[in-house]
Amino acid sequence: GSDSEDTGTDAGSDAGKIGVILPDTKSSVRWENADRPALEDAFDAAGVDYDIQNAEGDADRMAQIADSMIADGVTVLAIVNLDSESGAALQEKAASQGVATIDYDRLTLGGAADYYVSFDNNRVGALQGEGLAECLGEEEANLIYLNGSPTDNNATLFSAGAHSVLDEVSSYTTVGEQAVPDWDPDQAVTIFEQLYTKVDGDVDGVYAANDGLAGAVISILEKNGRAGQVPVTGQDATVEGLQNILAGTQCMTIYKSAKEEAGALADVAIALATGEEAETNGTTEDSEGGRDVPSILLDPQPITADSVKSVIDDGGASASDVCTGSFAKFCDKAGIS
Amino acid sequence: MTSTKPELADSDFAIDTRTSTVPEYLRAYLGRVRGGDMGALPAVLGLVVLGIVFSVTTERFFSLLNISNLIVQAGPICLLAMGLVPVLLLGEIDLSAGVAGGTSAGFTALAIVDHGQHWTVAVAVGLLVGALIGLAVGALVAILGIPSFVVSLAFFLGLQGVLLWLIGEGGSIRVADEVLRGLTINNVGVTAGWVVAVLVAAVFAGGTLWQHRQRVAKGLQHPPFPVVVVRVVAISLVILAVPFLLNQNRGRPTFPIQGIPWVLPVVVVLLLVWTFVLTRTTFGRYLYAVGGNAEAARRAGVNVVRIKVSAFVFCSMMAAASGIVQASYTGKVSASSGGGNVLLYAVGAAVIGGVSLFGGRGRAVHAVIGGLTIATIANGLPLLVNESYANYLVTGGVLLVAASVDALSRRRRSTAGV
Amino acid sequence: MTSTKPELADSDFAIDTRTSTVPEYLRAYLGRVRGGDMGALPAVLGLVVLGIVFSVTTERFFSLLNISNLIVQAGPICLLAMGLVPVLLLGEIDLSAGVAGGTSAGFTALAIVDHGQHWTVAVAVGLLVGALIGLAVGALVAILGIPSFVVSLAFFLGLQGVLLWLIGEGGSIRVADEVLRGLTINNVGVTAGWVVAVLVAAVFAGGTLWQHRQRVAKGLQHPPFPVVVVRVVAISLVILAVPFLLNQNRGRPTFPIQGIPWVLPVVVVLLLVWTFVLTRTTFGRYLYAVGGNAEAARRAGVNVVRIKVSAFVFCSMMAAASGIVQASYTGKVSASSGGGNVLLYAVGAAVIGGVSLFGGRGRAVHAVIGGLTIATIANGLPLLVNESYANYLVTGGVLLVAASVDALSRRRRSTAGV
Amino acid sequence: MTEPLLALRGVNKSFGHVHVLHDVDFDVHPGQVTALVGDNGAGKSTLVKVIAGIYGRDSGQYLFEGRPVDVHGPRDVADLGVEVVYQDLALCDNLDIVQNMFLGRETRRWGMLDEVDMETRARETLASLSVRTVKSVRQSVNSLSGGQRQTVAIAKAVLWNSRIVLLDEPTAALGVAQTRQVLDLVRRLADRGLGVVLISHNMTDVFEVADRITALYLGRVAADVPATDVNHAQVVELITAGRSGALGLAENAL
Amino acid sequence: MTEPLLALRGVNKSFGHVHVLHDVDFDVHPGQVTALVGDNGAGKSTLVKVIAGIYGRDSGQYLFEGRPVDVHGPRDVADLGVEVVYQDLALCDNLDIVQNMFLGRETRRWGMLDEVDMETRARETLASLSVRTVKSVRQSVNSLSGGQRQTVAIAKAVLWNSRIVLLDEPTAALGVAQTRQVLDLVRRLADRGLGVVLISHNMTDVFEVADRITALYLGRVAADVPATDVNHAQVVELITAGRSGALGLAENAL
Ligand SMILES: Nc1ncnc2c1ncn2[C@@H]1O[C@H](COP(=O)(O)OP(=O)(O)OP(=O)(O)O)[C@@H](O)[C@H]1O
Ligand SMILES: Nc1ncnc2c1ncn2[C@@H]1O[C@H](COP(=O)(O)OP(=O)(O)OP(=O)(O)O)[C@@H](O)[C@H]1O
Ligand SMILES: O[C@@H]1[C@@H](O)[C@H](O)OC[C@H]1O
Ligand SMILES: [Mg+2]
Ligand SMILES: [Mg+2]
Repeated sequence: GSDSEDTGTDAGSDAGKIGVILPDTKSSVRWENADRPALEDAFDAAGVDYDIQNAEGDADRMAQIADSMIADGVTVLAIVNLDSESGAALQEKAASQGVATIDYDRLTLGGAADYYVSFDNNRVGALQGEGLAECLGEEEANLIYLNGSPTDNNATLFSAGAHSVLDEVSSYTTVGEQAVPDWDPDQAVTIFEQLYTKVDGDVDGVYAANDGLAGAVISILEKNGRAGQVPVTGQDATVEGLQNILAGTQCMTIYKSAKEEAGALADVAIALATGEEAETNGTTEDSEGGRDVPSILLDPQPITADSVKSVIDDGGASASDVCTGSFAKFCDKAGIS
Repeated sequence: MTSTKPELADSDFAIDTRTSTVPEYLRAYLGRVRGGDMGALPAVLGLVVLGIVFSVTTERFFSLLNISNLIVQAGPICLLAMGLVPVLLLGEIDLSAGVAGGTSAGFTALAIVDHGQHWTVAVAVGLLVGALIGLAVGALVAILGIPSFVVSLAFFLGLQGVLLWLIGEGGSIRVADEVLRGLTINNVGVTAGWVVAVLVAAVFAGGTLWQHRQRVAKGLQHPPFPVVVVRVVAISLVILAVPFLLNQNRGRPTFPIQGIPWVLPVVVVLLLVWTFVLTRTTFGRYLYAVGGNAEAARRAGVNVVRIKVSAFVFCSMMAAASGIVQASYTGKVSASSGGGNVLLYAVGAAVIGGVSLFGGRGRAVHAVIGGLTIATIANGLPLLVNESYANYLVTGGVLLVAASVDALSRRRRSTAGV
Repeated sequence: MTSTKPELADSDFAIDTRTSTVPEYLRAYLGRVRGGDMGALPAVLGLVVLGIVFSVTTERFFSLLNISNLIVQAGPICLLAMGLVPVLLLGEIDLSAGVAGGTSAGFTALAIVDHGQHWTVAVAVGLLVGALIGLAVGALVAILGIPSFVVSLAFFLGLQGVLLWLIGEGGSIRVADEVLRGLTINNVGVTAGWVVAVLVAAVFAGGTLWQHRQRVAKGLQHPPFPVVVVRVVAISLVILAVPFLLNQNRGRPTFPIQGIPWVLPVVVVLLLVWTFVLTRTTFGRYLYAVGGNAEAARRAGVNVVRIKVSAFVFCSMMAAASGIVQASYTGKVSASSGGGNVLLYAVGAAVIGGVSLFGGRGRAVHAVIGGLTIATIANGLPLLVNESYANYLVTGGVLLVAASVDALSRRRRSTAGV
Repeated sequence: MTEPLLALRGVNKSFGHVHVLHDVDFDVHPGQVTALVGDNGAGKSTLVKVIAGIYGRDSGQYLFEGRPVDVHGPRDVADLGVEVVYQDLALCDNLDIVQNMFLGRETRRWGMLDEVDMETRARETLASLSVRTVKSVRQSVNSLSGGQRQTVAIAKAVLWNSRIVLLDEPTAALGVAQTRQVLDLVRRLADRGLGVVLISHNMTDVFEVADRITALYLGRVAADVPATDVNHAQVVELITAGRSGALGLAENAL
Repeated sequence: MTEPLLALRGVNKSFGHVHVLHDVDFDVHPGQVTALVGDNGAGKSTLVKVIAGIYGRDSGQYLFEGRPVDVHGPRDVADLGVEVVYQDLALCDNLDIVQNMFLGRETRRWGMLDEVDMETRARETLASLSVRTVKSVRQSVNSLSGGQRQTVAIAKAVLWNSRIVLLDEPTAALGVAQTRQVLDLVRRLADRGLGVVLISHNMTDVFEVADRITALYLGRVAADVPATDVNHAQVVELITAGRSGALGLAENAL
């Protein structure tokens, strides 16, 4: 096919089209609610033609979308892989058709991506662990881990990161650990309630892999009159998570600025599309592929009650969403408006 | 034609109208059981076996706290499975019921959060949304004649879109209402629990005895009186055991929890309503008739289209109720609410309980028993295993065992060899 | 009893054996169509409508590159749906087929990666695993008599555990074999493509004409010769169009891509095999018989248990093939392969194509047409909409439209009012 | 002769390309038993189903008491007071005898099904039809013998105060005593002023109860005559050949 | 008398708590037509299904040519050379006439179904049974009339070289000519040395073709006599009352 029929905006018409494939809608609300608008803004600002799709958690679908995009004249393809192998296969195929690829947020081990734009997932887990340790202090504590989907590679990394921190603290004991299929918050409630029952409520801290799961944990703690007494971690700085932090029922979350990440991606993609070298701030080792991938690595930020405001100020969430109903008074207290 | 009242010869329906003695009755009952006609017995058996296995393998299973957990956790699936009963009775399926529940709950939650409505209004909105979804599915199935599997698959997908759009920016919607949230968190007051239980037991006993007298008076088929009495006493005891157990404190000393979880009366009331509808109304009768032989029902003047549409409407309304209870338990409605395997589990529950997927056979109580079975698996497993893979394996295995108990005991001797 | 050869009176089967004229034949055909007996026609119609909609709304849809994408993407679902046909013909369902495919593909991939086996051995291992899974499901259904919905739901869960255990949490296994990977990436050589297509067309034409002559010779019911010729020519042209189109370069000038994707012959061969099995063997005949009336089949001496078990075995083996093709396309097997809604889509495909969920009605080609329909939706939509919620909504909507076309055109006039 | 209660005029019916009924005229007179006879596959059951509203007509008129009526389904026909016993019985196998007999006409009390009333009436009606060996009226019909099922179907139709009763081979599976009861019943119904249509292959039965005989031959009406005008042999000829002497279809119509 | 080809001794059969067959002895003799008569619900069809292997026995012996045989299903019985026409026909509605007739016994050529052979043979057999108005042997059986369906079921059973044929009310839905053909066929089969069992409620037919008459009354054998030893009225009495004069069940057994 030729690119001439593309109805892109003037500036980018010979830059080709940029395709982005997001992973799903269920594991986290960030992809559709934060990343998509941020990417759209960034591409619009740069005046390039783009197409953003979501694979709905299905690697097969991701491969299909990639094919469609390539058939549609996409010359640079960015993906958030659902796991390394499927990502690698997809990139290999794209490369064989002359399409450049970028890893967005998740590194594809053994892949062929030209660039990697992200936060570090292992680091995210470690930050969660540190956050929880801070809320718990030095005393003896029984911990329960509520991990993300067993089929999501990221979830494995998050959990490993958290363990790498928390397992070092000798006063902590892990009394329960379970993965939640599909990151499903509904199933998470039952799973947590049973882990809680199993130890007869003898729990002092909970590692929940993201805000959705944290919400499920808090629901059960509330039922047992312990919300706010047992610290819970989270991730993604979603509205729900921020509200729970403000209300004191959640200990912390991780903020991964979509604006920064999307902006970085746009820069790299446009550079690739126009055949230029992109600006990076380092490389990431791909242990499996045995190569160093040129990277832009951003800092994940742990968020606690004190720093909720910074997320809102940064545009990661809107005050009007967070400060609804009964949460207004907490916002006032935290100086958010 | 009924103007002449012929004497009934002894060979006609003699056995039918005579009071049988207790041994006779028991022998006949055993015969029926051996003949494969056992009602909910095998499903209950499966549940009991499961309960025993879990109590033996994990000490926590039979704690009061866990039993009340179980009751709350079983609520949504029991409601959903009960809602599926009318649809399954027709020999149809509704794959969209789970997400219909999620979507309806989404509307309920939004009515409270964004529009500050009272919870009653919000629940009404949710039920209405459910009804509309059911109307659409039912109309496409009954009027256009598209197979329900495909229609409801399409709605299963489409409604996930609606839910995503509904939830929008926030990513999830909280159930910001004390009453709704209390449905799964709070308990009926201790005294109120006793009063209600005693009342229910009394109504049940009275109703059963009155019905028995009616049948005896009119010379209709009836079980012997002692059997009726034993049954009334046994069931009343079960009813009274509920407040007896759940009114004890099951929380920690610092945070006492006692009383019957609100979910229980909700499920019980809906179970009674559905049992009534299925056994005592023409609508219920027609569900069975259409499921058994749609053409015969049509010839008998049954409005098959109307029955089908109504079944889907009621199914989605029950799904809405189930979605609201689930949201109350989770504390929020999220993009995945009602999605995933929720529906498959609910259908599995109904089938394990004794509802036929081929239509025409099943009762509301089957859905509840099956729902309890599935919920018991989900409840007991995390007490037992940790590894994800083992979890999947054991869930599958236990499900199979529960279903085998049912299948083996239900197997008809009559068609087997000598 | 057939020793006496009575003269056939004119009123007996006269119409049956006479060669009808072309207009007579067409009138009879139209009559059949109006009577609701249309084979795959409505499903094809639905597919055509869909194709038109997409070509109008998105310019890329009808590009050569996209058409060949579509062929590859449709491969796995066509195979899976075809595998479900025997099970659906029995009126049963196999919810576990999707994950059975994933699990089998997992074994295949492991055989290559961990044990360095040749791809043929690895594929054989995968198919064997599929067969064993099918054997287990089928035996539980046919021998113990547990409803297939429950058995296969249990396996749906259990096999996900097996797959997780096989490859570890969050992990996945690469399809590290050129040939297997090439199944979905590489194409048949240009000349080879032509040769095969011409051969297939010739065999088809020869077979059809030979069969026609047979029937005429034996005085059996047969269509008029001109109709046969037209049909042969039309289908041969369609067959030859495939290499004609796909042998053109559809890549970018710098990366030429041409030839028929390897998946296509795989699907076509399996389609032919299944069509043969269903129409020309006793096994196929018995599938229909058991699905139509299991008791009648049993009385006729059909070994119902064996038929059921075999159907599940073949279903899972086809699922294994589907899983392997899918793994080839995605490049790996992961813990979620074959999970999610894969199975629902495949069943939906079969039903849209014209296979009945109630058993006894359907053909292999229906599964392929239905699979193409579903794959077309998945292929065309990303060209059309972006947001996730819109994607869900439109997918549901389009599925409904495809199914409605089918349902509306299939509707029998006969039972309608005047 | 009285005006027919129900009349079809020029009715045609095809299934796909199979033309089953050709320009059929058919009358049901009050107080008379009309026997509808014809060979296997002549179209008798199809005609009954057209009258019952199960099948639509392709063309032709449907008159009730001389007025054309719109018939869109079995419900409309039942509302006219027409009851039908179908050859293929059409019972719901999963329901019991009482439930089948009252299907679509359940009696209710305070909005609830009045099982007591229905059970009592079902028992009486069945007893009047010489049903024996049925252990219980609460038995599901799939456990009934062929004859028992047929009796239930007949009982279902005669339970109501209808104006026309159509019986499609009602005695095919019945024993000697039961057949006797049904024939008596047929006569009694006609004597009470109902229009009765009886389909049967048993000529003895036909001549015993019929007032008129309508013979179908390959979907065409071969004759419609008073029973007293024809004899056994003539009717058999009409059935198997479409004509008998002066009676029957013209030579060129065959 | 010849040794019976097939014999049941002391067979009992219950469905749940319904005891349907009581200590039944039953013989099928080669070259004879045995008529099995009884009231509706007497247990005739149940007995046939026990013989056919559809139902297991609760107790009692199953003898073939004097030797006890193990019967585990219809297949075993078919292997003994027993063919059955069931009262409830048991056809696959989604299959066509030919497919139904050859179900379970398809002829094959090179491993493939030999449609040509099957179609030809089906056509011949049906023609010999006076089937008319069936447009095509490739019509699916759900579009057939009641009589046409019954003919297909009969044709299916007589297509094979069997030793015993059991016919459960085979002429119930048949027209005059077709009934004639079937009765002739029954006689011909017996004359060829087969054991034939005919169930019928039509006494005229029974007396026309039967050599022996076995009467069932409420699940018990009331009499098993040569047809020439009894008359019409006696048989009806046996059927409806279980005894007739010296014949039948002892008073206290009733
Ligand atoms: N749904 C259908 N599709 C096609 N043909 C049909 C259909 N129903 C009936 N026929 C054909 O119409 C003809 C008339 O059938 P019908 O059932 O009315 O016969 P009948 O007179 O009742 O015969 P019988 O005495 O055997 O009951 C038959 O040839 C039959 O094959
Ligand atoms: N599956 C079953 N469950 C319970 N009872 C049954 C079952 N099958 C048959 N019966 C009962 O057994 C008795 C005998 O039935 P059977 O069908 O053998 O009678 P039959 O002699 O063939 O009568 P008909 O002349 O009406 O065909 C009947 O009373 C019937 O209700
Ligand atoms: O941000 C997280 C993402 O990285 C993971 O894959 O899915 C869950 C999210 O919370
Ligand atoms: Mg008929
Ligand atoms: Mg019988």
